[in-house]
Amino acid sequence: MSTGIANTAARPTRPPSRTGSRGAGTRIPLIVTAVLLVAMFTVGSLRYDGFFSTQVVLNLLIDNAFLLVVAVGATFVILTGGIDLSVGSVVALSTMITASLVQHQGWSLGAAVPLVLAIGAAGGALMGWIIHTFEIQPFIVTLAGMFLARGLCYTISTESITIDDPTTVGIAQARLYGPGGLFVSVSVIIALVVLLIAFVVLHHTRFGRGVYALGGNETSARLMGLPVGSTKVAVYAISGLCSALGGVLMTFYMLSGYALHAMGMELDAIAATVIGGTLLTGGSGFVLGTALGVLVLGTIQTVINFQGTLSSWWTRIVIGGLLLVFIVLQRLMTGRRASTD
Amino acid sequence: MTTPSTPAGPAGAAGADPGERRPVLEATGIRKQFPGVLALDRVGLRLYPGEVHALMGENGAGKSTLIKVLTGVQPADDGTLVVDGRPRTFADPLQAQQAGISTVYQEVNLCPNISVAENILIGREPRRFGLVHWSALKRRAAELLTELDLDLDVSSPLGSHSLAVQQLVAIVRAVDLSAKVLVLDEPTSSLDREEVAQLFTLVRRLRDRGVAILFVTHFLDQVFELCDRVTILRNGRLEGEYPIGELTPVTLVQRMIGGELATLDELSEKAQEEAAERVAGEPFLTARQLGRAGSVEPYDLDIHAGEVIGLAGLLGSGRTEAARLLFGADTADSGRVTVEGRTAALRTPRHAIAHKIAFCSENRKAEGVFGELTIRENVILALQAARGWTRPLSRAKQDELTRRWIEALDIRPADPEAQLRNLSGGNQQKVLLARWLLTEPRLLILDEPTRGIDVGAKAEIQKLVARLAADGTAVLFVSAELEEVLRLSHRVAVLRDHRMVATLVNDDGVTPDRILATIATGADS
Amino acid sequence: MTNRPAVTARGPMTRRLAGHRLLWPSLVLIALLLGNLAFTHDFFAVRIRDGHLYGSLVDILQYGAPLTLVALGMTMVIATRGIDLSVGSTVAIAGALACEHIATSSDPGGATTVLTAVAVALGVAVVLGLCNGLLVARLGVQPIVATLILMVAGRGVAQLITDGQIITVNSDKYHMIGGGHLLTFPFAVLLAAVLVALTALVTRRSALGLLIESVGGNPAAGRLTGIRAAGLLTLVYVFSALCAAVAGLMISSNVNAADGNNAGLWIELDAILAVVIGGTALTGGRFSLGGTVLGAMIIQTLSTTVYTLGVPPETTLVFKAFVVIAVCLVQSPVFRAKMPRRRKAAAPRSDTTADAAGRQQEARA
Amino acid sequence: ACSTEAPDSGKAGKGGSDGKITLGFAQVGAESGWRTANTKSVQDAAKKAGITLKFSDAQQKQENQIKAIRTFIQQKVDVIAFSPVVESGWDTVLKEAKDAGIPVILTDRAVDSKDTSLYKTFLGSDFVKEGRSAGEWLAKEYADEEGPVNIVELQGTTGSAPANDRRAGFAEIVEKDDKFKVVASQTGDFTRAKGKEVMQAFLKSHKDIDVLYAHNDDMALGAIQAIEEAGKKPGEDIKIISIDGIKDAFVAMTEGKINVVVECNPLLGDQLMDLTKKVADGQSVPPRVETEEGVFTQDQAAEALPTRQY
Ligand SMILES: Nc1ncnc2c1ncn2[C@@H]1O[C@H](COP(=O)(O)OP(=O)(O)OP(=O)(O)O)[C@@H](O)[C@H]1O
Ligand SMILES: Nc1ncnc2c1ncn2[C@@H]1O[C@H](COP(=O)(O)OP(=O)(O)OP(=O)(O)O)[C@@H](O)[C@H]1O
Ligand SMILES: [Mg+2]
Ligand SMILES: [Mg+2]
Repeated sequence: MSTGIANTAARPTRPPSRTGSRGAGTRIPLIVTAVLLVAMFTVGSLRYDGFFSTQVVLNLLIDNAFLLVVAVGATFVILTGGIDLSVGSVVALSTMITASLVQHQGWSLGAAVPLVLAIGAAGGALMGWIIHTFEIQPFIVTLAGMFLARGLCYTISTESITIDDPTTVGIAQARLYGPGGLFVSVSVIIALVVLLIAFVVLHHTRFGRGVYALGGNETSARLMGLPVGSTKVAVYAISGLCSALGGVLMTFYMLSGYALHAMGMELDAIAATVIGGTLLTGGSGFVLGTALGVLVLGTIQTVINFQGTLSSWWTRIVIGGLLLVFIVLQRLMTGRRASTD
Repeated sequence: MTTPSTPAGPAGAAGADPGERRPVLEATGIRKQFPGVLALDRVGLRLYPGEVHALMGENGAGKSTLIKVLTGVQPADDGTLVVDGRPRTFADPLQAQQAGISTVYQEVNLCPNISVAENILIGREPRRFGLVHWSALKRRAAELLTELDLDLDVSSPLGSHSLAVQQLVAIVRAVDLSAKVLVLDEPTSSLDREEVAQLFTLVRRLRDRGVAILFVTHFLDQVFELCDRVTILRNGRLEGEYPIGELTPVTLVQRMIGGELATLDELSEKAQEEAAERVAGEPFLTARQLGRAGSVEPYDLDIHAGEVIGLAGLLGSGRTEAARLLFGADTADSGRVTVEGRTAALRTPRHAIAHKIAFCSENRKAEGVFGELTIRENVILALQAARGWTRPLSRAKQDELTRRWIEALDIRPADPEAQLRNLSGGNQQKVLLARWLLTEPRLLILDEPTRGIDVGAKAEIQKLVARLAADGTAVLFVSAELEEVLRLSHRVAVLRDHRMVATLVNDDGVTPDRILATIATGADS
Repeated sequence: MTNRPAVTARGPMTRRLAGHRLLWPSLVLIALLLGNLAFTHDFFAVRIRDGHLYGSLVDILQYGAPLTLVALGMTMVIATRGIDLSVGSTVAIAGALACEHIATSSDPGGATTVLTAVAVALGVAVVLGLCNGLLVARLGVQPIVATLILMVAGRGVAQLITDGQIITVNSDKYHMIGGGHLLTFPFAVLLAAVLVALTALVTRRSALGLLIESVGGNPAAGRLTGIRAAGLLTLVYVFSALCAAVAGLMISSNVNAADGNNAGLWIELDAILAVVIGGTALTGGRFSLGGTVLGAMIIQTLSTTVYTLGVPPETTLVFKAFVVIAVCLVQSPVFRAKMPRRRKAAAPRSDTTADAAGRQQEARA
Repeated sequence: ACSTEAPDSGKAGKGGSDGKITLGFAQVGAESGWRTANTKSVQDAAKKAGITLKFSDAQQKQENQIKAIRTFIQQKVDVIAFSPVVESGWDTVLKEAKDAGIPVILTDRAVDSKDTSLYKTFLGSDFVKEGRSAGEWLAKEYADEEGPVNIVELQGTTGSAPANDRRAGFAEIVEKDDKFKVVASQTGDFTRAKGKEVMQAFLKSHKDIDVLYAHNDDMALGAIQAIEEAGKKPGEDIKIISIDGIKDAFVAMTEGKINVVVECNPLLGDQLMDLTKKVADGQSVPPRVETEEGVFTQDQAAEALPTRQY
C-alpha cells in the first residue's frame, strides 16, 4: 500500500483564505447585530430629544435586567436544540412565591430567595428529566410546565401581593450611582454577573462545550461518550434557575408578586436569543448575542415610548416593522442566503 | 464452521496463537431483534490483546449492529459479554469507553458545529483552574493529528472539512483514549491509500502495545494486509472465526456470501479498449475555466456521451468540489459550461437536473438519505422532484420501479416500505444510487459511490456503470480507490491541490503508479 | 438468505403499526370523553333542536373546527421544520376585514357582500402568508422570528382595521360560516372536514406531501435532489395563513363580531400543541393530518371538560398541565416500555433517541 | 458629558419655554372596546385642552408601563398619568417620578402604595362597587321570591383586577342570602367568543340556570347567543346582569335580552385634563375623584341608548 511518495510533497495545502474566513464567519452575525443596534440607537438619538444620554442606555439595562437573565437561561436550552416555554410562567411563579413568603409568611428575603431559586432549578431539572427519560418533545413538556407554573400562581392568589418588607424595598430601590449622577439598580449588576458566568460556563467549561456538542448532534454526542442525559437535565435546570432569578429580579422591579406578571415573556426570551444569532436548531450561537438581542427588543420599546404619539395598534405595527427592518438588515449584512432555492 | 454459534469451536482454537491468553473481550450468544428483522442471531466474538481482528460480512450482515450492541449503543435482547474476565452490560457508550472500549462507528459521528480540536478531545479537555485550557487543548489536538500526518487548523469547525478528514478526526479521537479495545467500523471507506497506510501504521503500533483491534472493512486486501484473525457474519449469523492464514480472498468471499463471486477483470480491458473511440465526437458537456475561489481553481473538462471520466487525486485535492460545480451543488464563480453545445447556467442543482445531470454525494448521511422516509420514497424522490408535485408517479409505478432497483442492487431488506434509517450503511448507499439511476441521466456524477458497499455489490455497481456508459450515459466517477477508477474510466482527470493538473487517456500505459507520480509532480511525466 | 421470511412478514405489520400511530391519541380522546360522561350523564346525548343537532359532542366539534383548521396549516409548516406564530394574528385580521366589510356595506345581509368579504379576507391572508414565506424561504430568516414579526404587527393591523372596537355584524349569511347549520350539521364542522379531507387528498394523492416531508426531513439532501424548497416553503406558509383566515372567519362569524385584540389570541400555542400531540415532530419530516385532527379534538374536549367538571379558573391551568403531561407520557413509547409490566421492551429507547438526533444532524449538514 | 447636557436641553424644549403642558399617559393596552373608548377620550380631551400628550401603550404588561413611565421621566414631561395594569408594584418608579419632581395622576384604577405622597390624585371607578351594585340589583329583583336562585358567573381574565374586584363585590352581597347559589363560575377572558363557548357548556351541564352575571358586556353578549341557540330566552328564562355599558349592551337591553347593566365609564378624558392643568399649576386637588357612573335597567336603556358614545 505504500506509494513511495513523500507525504509532505503530496499533501495538499489548503488555501489559507478559506480557513481564515470560516473562523471569523461564526462571529460575523454578532458584529452585525451590534452594529445595527448602534445604528438604531443613533437614529433614535437624532430623532428624539433626551434619547442620546447614557442614562437611557442604563435604563435599558434597568428595565430589562430580568429579561436578560431569563434569556440567558433560554440560550442554554436553545443551544442544545431544545426549547423552554415555561420561563415566563416560572418568572411569575417566582414573584408570587417570593412575595407571599416575604409578605404573608413573614420570611426574610434571605431565606425566601434561595428557596425560590431552588424551586426554579428543581422544576427545570424535572422537565429536563422527563424530556430526556421519556423522549417527549421539549415543546410539550415545557408547555405543560408553563401551564403548571401559571396555574400554581393562581392557586397562591389571584390578587397581586404587594411587598413592603423594608429589606426588599431597600434593595429594590437602591441605586448605584456612578459619575455624572448616572445610576443603575442592583438587578443590573446581578444580570451582568449572570451574563458573565454564563459566558464563562459556555465557552470555558467542559459542561458548556458539551452543550454545544449536544446541540450539534445528539446521537454523535452520545456516541462520543458525552453525558447527554445529565447535560440535558442540567440545561433545563439552568433555564429554570435563571427564570427563578429573573423572577426575583422582577419582584424587585415591581415590588410585588402577581400571577399575570411576565405574560408571554417566553417569546421575548426566545426572540432575544434568536435575534442574537442563536440557531433554534441548536449548536450555534453566543450568549453575548442574546444580550444584544435583549437590548434590541429594549431599544425598540424605548423608541416607541419616546415617539409617544402612537396609538395602541400603531405601537404594535411599528414594533413589528422595526423588528422586520432589523431582521432583514441583519440577514442581508451577514450575507448568508437561505440554503434553499 | 459447522457449529457457528460456538466460537470456542475448532476454528477458534486454531487462531493466531491466542493460546492460553485470555480474551480481552468475549461475547457469546448475542441476539438482536428489530421489528421484522433478526439482525443478530446468537453471534459470538472474541478479541485477544494484541491482535487485529477483522469483522467481515455482506451489507446488512449485522456487523454494525454487533458493534453497537457490544458498546452499549443498543441493548441486546440476549447474550453475554465478558470484558477483562468480568461479565458486563453497558447501558450507554460512555460506560463502554470507561471500560476501555473505544469505538469509531460507521458514518462519522462527530459534531460538525464545534472545532476539530474539541471533537478530538471533548469530554476530556485539558483543564486549568477547572476551566478548559484552550491553548493546551489545541496543542494536544494538533499533536494527535500529526500521528496520522494531518495538518489542519484545529480551531476550524469540523463541518467545514471533507468527509475523509472528518473520518480521520474520528479515528484520532478514538485512538487517544487509553483503550484496551479499539473498534473501527469501516474507517477506511473514504480514505485514500495514503491515509490508509498511515492508519495501518498506527493500528500496528497499537497492536504491538497490546491493544485488541476490531476492524470492519469491505476491502479484502486490507484484511489480508493487516488482520490476524477474521470473524465472518452472514445474514445475522456467525459463519465462523478463522486465522487469516486459513483463508484466501476467494474462500473469504465465499464464506461471506455463501457462493461464488464473478470476477471483474474483463471490465478494465474493455474500458481501455474503448477509451479512444468514446472521446471522439461532440462532447455532451464542456466546462471551460470553471472554478470557485477558495475551492477549485478553474479547470477545463469535456465529457462525452458514453464516456466514463475518473477523477483521481489525494485526500482534499478537490475532486469532490470539482464535481459539485458541475452539478450546481456549489455555485461556480468563474467559467462557462455548455451542455450539448449550448451554454448552460448550472447555478443550482435544479438547473443541472433540468439538463439531465445527476449527482450522488459522498456524504450520504448529511446530503443523501431521508432517514424517516421509506425505501420507496427515497428511491423515487429525484424523479418525482423533477416532475414536480402536481404530476405524481402512480403508486403502481413507484412500486414497480422500487422493486426493480431493489432487485437490481440487491437492497436488503427487500421491503420497499422499510424506513431508510433502519438500513445498513451499504444498503443506504445502494438506495441513493437507485434514486439517481432511475432518473436516466445523461451525465451521472458519482462521488464515492461504492463507499461502504460490499465486494459483491461493488462488482455489480461497477458493471452497472460500465453498462450505462455503453448505453450512452456520460459518467464522472470519483473514488478514493484508484484501482476502481482505472478499471472503469476511459479517461482520468488528475487533481492536485485543488487544481486539475492532467487528463490522461486510460490506455495500457496508465497505472496507479503513473497517476500517483502525476499527482506528486503536478504534471504528467 | 435465511432471514428473508422474517423480512417479508413485515409488510402487513408495518401497516398495522401505521394504524398504531393514531391509536394512542384516539385512546386519550376516548378516555377524556368517558371522563366527561362520568360527570354529566347525558354528555353523549345528541338531540335535534330547531332542526339541527344539539349536544355537548356537537359543541366540541363546532368549537374544535377553527382550531383544527389552524392546526392543519400548522402541520404543514411544522413538517417543513418551520413554525408559524402568526396564525393568531391572521385569525384576527381575517375576522376584522370580513366584519368591517360587511358592517360598512349597504347590504350586510346580501350574499355578494358576504362573498366579497370572504374573498377579501382570504386574499389578504395569501399576502400575509407570502410575507412569511418570503422571509423564511428567500431571506432564510429563522421561521420563529420571521413569523413573530407578523404575530406582533398583525394584531396591530387587525385593531387598525376595527379601530380598536369590536365590530358587530348582523348578517345571517355570514353567521352561516361559523354558527350556521347545513343538513342539521354545524356548517363549520362540515367546512373543516371538507378542508381536512381536501388537504389529505392533495398531499397524499399528489407528491406534495412527500416533497414537504423530504424538505423537512433533510433540507440539504432535498436541495441536492432538486426539490424546490423555496416554493414549497412559501406554499405552506400561504396555506397556513389561509387556514388561519378561514378559522378567523369562523370565529368571528360564530359570535357575529370581530375582536381585533382577542380573536385567536394564543391559538398558535394550541395549534402547535395539537400538531405535536397528533404525533408530528417539531423537528420536521413526517406529518400526520389524522393525528392533528385528533390533537385538536383532544384540546377542545379538554376545555369542555374544564367547564363541565366546573374546575375553578384558578386551578384550570394546573389541571390542564397534568392532563397534557399525562397525554404525552401515555403516548411515549419509552414510558410505556418502562412501565413495570413490559420491562424488556426497553429496546426502542436508544433507537428513538438516535432518530431524533439523527434528524437534527441532517438539519445542520 | 452628554448625560449632563441632555436634561437641560430637554427641559428647554418642553413645558418651560412655550408654556404648553406635556402629559405622559401610560395606557394599559387596547384589550377591549371599553379601553379603546378610554384612550380616545383621553386623546380627544388633550387636543381640546391644548395639552401635549405623550401616549404609550403597555400591551397589558406592567413592566412595559413602568418602562414607559421611566421614559416619561427621562423626557421630563410635566405630568404623568397612567391606568395601572394592577394595583401593586408601583412604588419604585413612582418614587423616581417624585424625585424628578413630576406629579402623577392615577386613572381608572388605584394603586395600593402606602405612601400616598407618591401620587397626587386618583380618577376612576371602583370595581368592587360595580360588583356590589350588580349584586344589589339582583337582591332587589329576587327580594320577594323563594329560592333557590341559581347563578352562573362569567369571570374576566383570571387574576386581572376588574375580575377579582367585580367578583368580590358581587359575592359580598349575594352571600348574605342563602337562596342565591353560584352554581358555576368560569373565566370567559372578557371576550365574546369565550363567553359564548363557556355559556354553551354551562347550559349543557346545568339545566336550571336563573341568572347570569357577566363581568363585562362582551361576555354577556356572547352568552346571549349561546342561550338563544339553546332555545331559551335571554332576559326572561335567564336574567342577565352585566358591567361596562357599551352601546351593543344597551341595544341588547332595549331588545330585552339583558336585564341590567352597571356602568363603568371610560370617558374620563376631560376630567383628567382638568386635573392635569391643576396639578401642573401646583394647585391642590382632591385625593380621589370618582367618575359618574350609573346602573341602567331595561326601561332606562332606550332613553340612554342614543347618548352612548362607544
Ligand atoms: N434500528 C433498526 N431497525 C430495524 N432494522 C435495523 C435497525 N438497525 C439495523 N437494522 C437491520 O439490521 C441488519 C444489520 O444491519 P447492520 O447495520 O448491522 O449491517 P452491517 O453489517 O453493518 O452492513 P453494512 O456493511 O452495510 O454497514 C440490516 O438488515 C438492517 O436493516
Ligand atoms: N482551508 C480549508 N479548511 C477547511 N476545510 C477545507 C479547506 N479547504 C478545503 N477544505 C475541505 O476540503 C475539501 C476539499 O476537498 P474535496 O472534498 O473536494 O476533495 P476530495 O479530493 O474529494 O477529497 P476527499 O477524499 O477528502 O473527499 C472540501 O470538502 C473542503 O470543505
Ligand atoms: Mg455497517
Ligand atoms: Mg471527496
